Amino acid sequence: MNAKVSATIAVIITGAVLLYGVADFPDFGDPTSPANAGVEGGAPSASLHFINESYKETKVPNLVTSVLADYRGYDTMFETVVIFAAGLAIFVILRNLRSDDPLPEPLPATEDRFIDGDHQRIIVGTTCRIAIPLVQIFALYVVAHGHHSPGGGFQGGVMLGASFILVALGGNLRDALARLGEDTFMRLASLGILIYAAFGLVPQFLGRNFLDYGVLEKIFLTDGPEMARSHSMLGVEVGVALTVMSIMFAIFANLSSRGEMRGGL
Amino acid sequence: MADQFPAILVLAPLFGALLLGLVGDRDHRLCLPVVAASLGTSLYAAVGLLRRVLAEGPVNYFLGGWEEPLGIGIVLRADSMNTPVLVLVAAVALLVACFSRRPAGARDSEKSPQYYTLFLLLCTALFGITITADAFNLFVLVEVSALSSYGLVAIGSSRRCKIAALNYLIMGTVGASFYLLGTGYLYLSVGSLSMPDIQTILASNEAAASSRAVRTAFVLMLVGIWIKMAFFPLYGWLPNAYSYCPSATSSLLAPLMTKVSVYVMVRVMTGVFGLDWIFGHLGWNHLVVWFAVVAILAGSILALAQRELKKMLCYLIVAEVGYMVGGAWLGDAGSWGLTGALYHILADGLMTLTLFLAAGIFAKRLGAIEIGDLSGLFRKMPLVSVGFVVAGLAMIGVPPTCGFFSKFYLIRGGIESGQWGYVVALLVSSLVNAVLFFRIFEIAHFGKNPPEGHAHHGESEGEGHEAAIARVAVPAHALAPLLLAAAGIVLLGVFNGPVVDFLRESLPAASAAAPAP
Amino acid sequence: MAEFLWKTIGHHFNFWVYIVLLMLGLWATIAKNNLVKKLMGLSIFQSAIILLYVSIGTKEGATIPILDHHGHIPSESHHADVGPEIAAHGVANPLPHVLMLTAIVVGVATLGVALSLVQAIYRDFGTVEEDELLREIKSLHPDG
Amino acid sequence: MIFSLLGGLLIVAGLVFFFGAALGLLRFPDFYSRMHAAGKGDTLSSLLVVIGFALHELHDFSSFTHDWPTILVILKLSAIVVFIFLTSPTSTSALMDAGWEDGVEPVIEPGRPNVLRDDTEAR
Repeated sequence: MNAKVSATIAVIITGAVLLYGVADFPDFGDPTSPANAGVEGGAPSASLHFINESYKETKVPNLVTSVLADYRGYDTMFETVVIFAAGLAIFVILRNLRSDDPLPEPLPATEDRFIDGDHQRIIVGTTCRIAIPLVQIFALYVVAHGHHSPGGGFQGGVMLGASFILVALGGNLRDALARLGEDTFMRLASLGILIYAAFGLVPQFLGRNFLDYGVLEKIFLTDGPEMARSHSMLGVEVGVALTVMSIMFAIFANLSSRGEMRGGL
Repeated sequence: MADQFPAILVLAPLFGALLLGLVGDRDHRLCLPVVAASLGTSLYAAVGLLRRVLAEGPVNYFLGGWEEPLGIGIVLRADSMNTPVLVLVAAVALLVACFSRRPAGARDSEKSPQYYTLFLLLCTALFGITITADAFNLFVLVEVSALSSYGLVAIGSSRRCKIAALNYLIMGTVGASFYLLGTGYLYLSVGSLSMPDIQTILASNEAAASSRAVRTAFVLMLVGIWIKMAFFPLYGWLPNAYSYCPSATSSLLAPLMTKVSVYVMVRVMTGVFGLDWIFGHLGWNHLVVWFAVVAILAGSILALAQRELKKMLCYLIVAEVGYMVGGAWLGDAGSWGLTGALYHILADGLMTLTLFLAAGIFAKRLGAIEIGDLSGLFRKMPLVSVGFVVAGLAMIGVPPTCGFFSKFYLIRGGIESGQWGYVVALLVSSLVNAVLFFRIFEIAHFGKNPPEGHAHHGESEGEGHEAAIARVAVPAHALAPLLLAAAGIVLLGVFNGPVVDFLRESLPAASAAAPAP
Repeated sequence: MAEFLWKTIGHHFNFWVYIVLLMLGLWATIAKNNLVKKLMGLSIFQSAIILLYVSIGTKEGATIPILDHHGHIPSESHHADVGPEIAAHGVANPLPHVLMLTAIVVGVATLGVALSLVQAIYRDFGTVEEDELLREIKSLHPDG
Repeated sequence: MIFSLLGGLLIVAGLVFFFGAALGLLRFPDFYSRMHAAGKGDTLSSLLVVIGFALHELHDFSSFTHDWPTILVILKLSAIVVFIFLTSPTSTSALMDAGWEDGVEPVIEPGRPNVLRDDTEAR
């Protein structure tokens, strides 16, 4: 009871502080609000710059992608690092590397698994078998088409991770780990960020700042730095997708097996 | 090369972490060299940056090459306020890496590649937090540091550390979310995320500066940072999280996390909102100083009540955070309080490092968790005792250690702004520290009945009744960081003049900041 | 009075919604006894902040910030043919969306770590109720 | 016009089923009957709503060549229908099974046999 009273007081104080500020907010949906159009006395609005100039500067029609992967690419790199750190933290918290239990009996091969009227396995297994390839293809489309339509590395990576989770749901975790083992996915997670950081590092060797993709035109042999930026964003998204995919599956595998990484569900 | 120092500083530990993620679990012996090499590179870059700032003034680094207009890209900014903090972070991390050769206890030692990866990610994030000049980027990096520190805390073998880590996680997430919320209110009112840009707007645009949304933004950001730095009423997560985790973790987190958070607060005050705005538009700085007074007194009293050494040190951190918050909010005309707070970040980083390293050695070599277990310490470990005593004296504030000078500047600020409560609290807290540490020194010198079993028998001292107390061998990799940190305490104290002059370069000149109370 | 209410609520109803959500989440985070429910509260709390940011970036009558293949603002938007300065008003502000993508990812990562901690606590103590955990801890040896 | 009307009718029907599903989720006595309401009602109502959208899109349809984007939207919606039809019942079934394996007991009228249990024991 005591906790509830103090929580109520804290929450009411917070709400009052928040409401105090709301009175001076710009109206909802106002296109001339400071966030959307900038204010006097400061630099020109970043938002208007993105809308008006970013296609000329990066040749990417999806403004969210160009801001995410280029203008604020440094943020996005650390966003991927957050995911990586979460994967590592879950590993050190849950993973039991010294389990004393004997290994379970090896399961029969996939064809013989749906035997003796185990309807459940048939229903879920069949649906997963139909869905997994479609999910994976669509995930690749989302990663690759992030320049032109909603999508990008995070969304595609989550879908790829989900496809491996579906393998585990439809069959068992062992099947999924046979396709994407623990060693592999932890390395892929580092590799993804490494790809991202490499796209930032190469410009440094060419005498520019970190993540200045424009100078990569010398490597991609594009006509002009804009297309080099566009191509680099694709590369960066692939790195993000790798990391996100691996860590999503790592989280699922660790949580669903209580850190044992084996057996069915 | 020198142009790239701001990026190298952040990237060296990141690449080290990724390398460990790729190949670390093939061969565990790779870990330590990789950690040392990447942190060494960072230290080199930090010192290089410091020298460059000394020679040319503030350095801006435009990531992605997006210079114009300001605010479309992310900028790293090194000036005389943050380069000393960068050097501190690099040096402390390097010393702790050297200390932590067997990080995670025997039970989980096969996880040491992951431990070191998280360690390096934490260092990356701390460098990034310190050097960034973008309000949102700060949030992302705070989260990187938070997630890696949850992992570092939870790796301990005790059952309690998981609960402590979960508490830490919930409080930390709420704190970071409040910061994010404040950033949202600020972005909504001024339309920018770049710290220098926001400051220009608030200084020139009266409508924005007097908006209630901006005031709310400031309060929200401040509360978020206060949760992160364990300022008095919001300190609940800190003692358990820092005392139940492995000692290598606590000696990394305790000196750095709260201190970097204090730096963030000072940065938000001086570099985003501006002291003129805070002391001119708000006018409740005295209230915060009184909060700090309560924090100092409460932290000291709670520290007195503790029997475990690490817990006692944790409550001392709470009190020290009170010192720094109070100093930053004094608002005296000469900015001496702020100078003292900045200087105290460096001083407290070194002192806390030394004390936690010593506590780690005591726990490992003597099995001493409680203060009472430390009897006969001075004879068992004379060299470790030297470091411990130096740090203890610095906490009390004995010249020529840096603890004396930081208190000197803080008290000067307190007197000039007429905050007598704060001055008294500082003096009382020094007195409490003296009681605490002399109690330990007394047990360490005169105490009898040393705990048995953990002592590695070496040569014994042949002196009457104390002959039974045997010297305990301390390996060089644990001893060297401790003594270096202790030397740092003395050196920082002796050379306080140039350091303070350098720190003051970045502070706004003694303007007509705060009206007298 | 009515005008005042309309000014504070009518034009800002989205902010009121986010504040109510945020208060709910924060209350659950502090007051709930079950650790999983606490985490649910934390999630609601973070989602409320995401709602705030996204509603900052909206513009009346604007479309999603994706241009057509030639870099023009899509023709469906209302202000397409009124010059570049106004045309920008036909596209929602991309920056808050980018920021919230980051915040969502951070939230997911935090939730994953928190759930794994809860699972580890359940493995060690056999309960996820906070009061029972506190009782367990009190009976624990300091080294345990 | 007729498509618009038809689509609207389907959407309203879908909402009615949504309401029923939500009511069942709240009011039914045990896990299995709640899952029944949620699974069946949810699948049907989302199908109805999405098909309603597809029909509504046809309201100003003139020719295949001219209204190609409309056709594209309808194709996408049809794909959504197919996937919901496949996955939603499967997930309900999987959840039910997980509940049974975890030992969640159904609420049964006194005197009636527990058919589920008999079935499992026979296996």
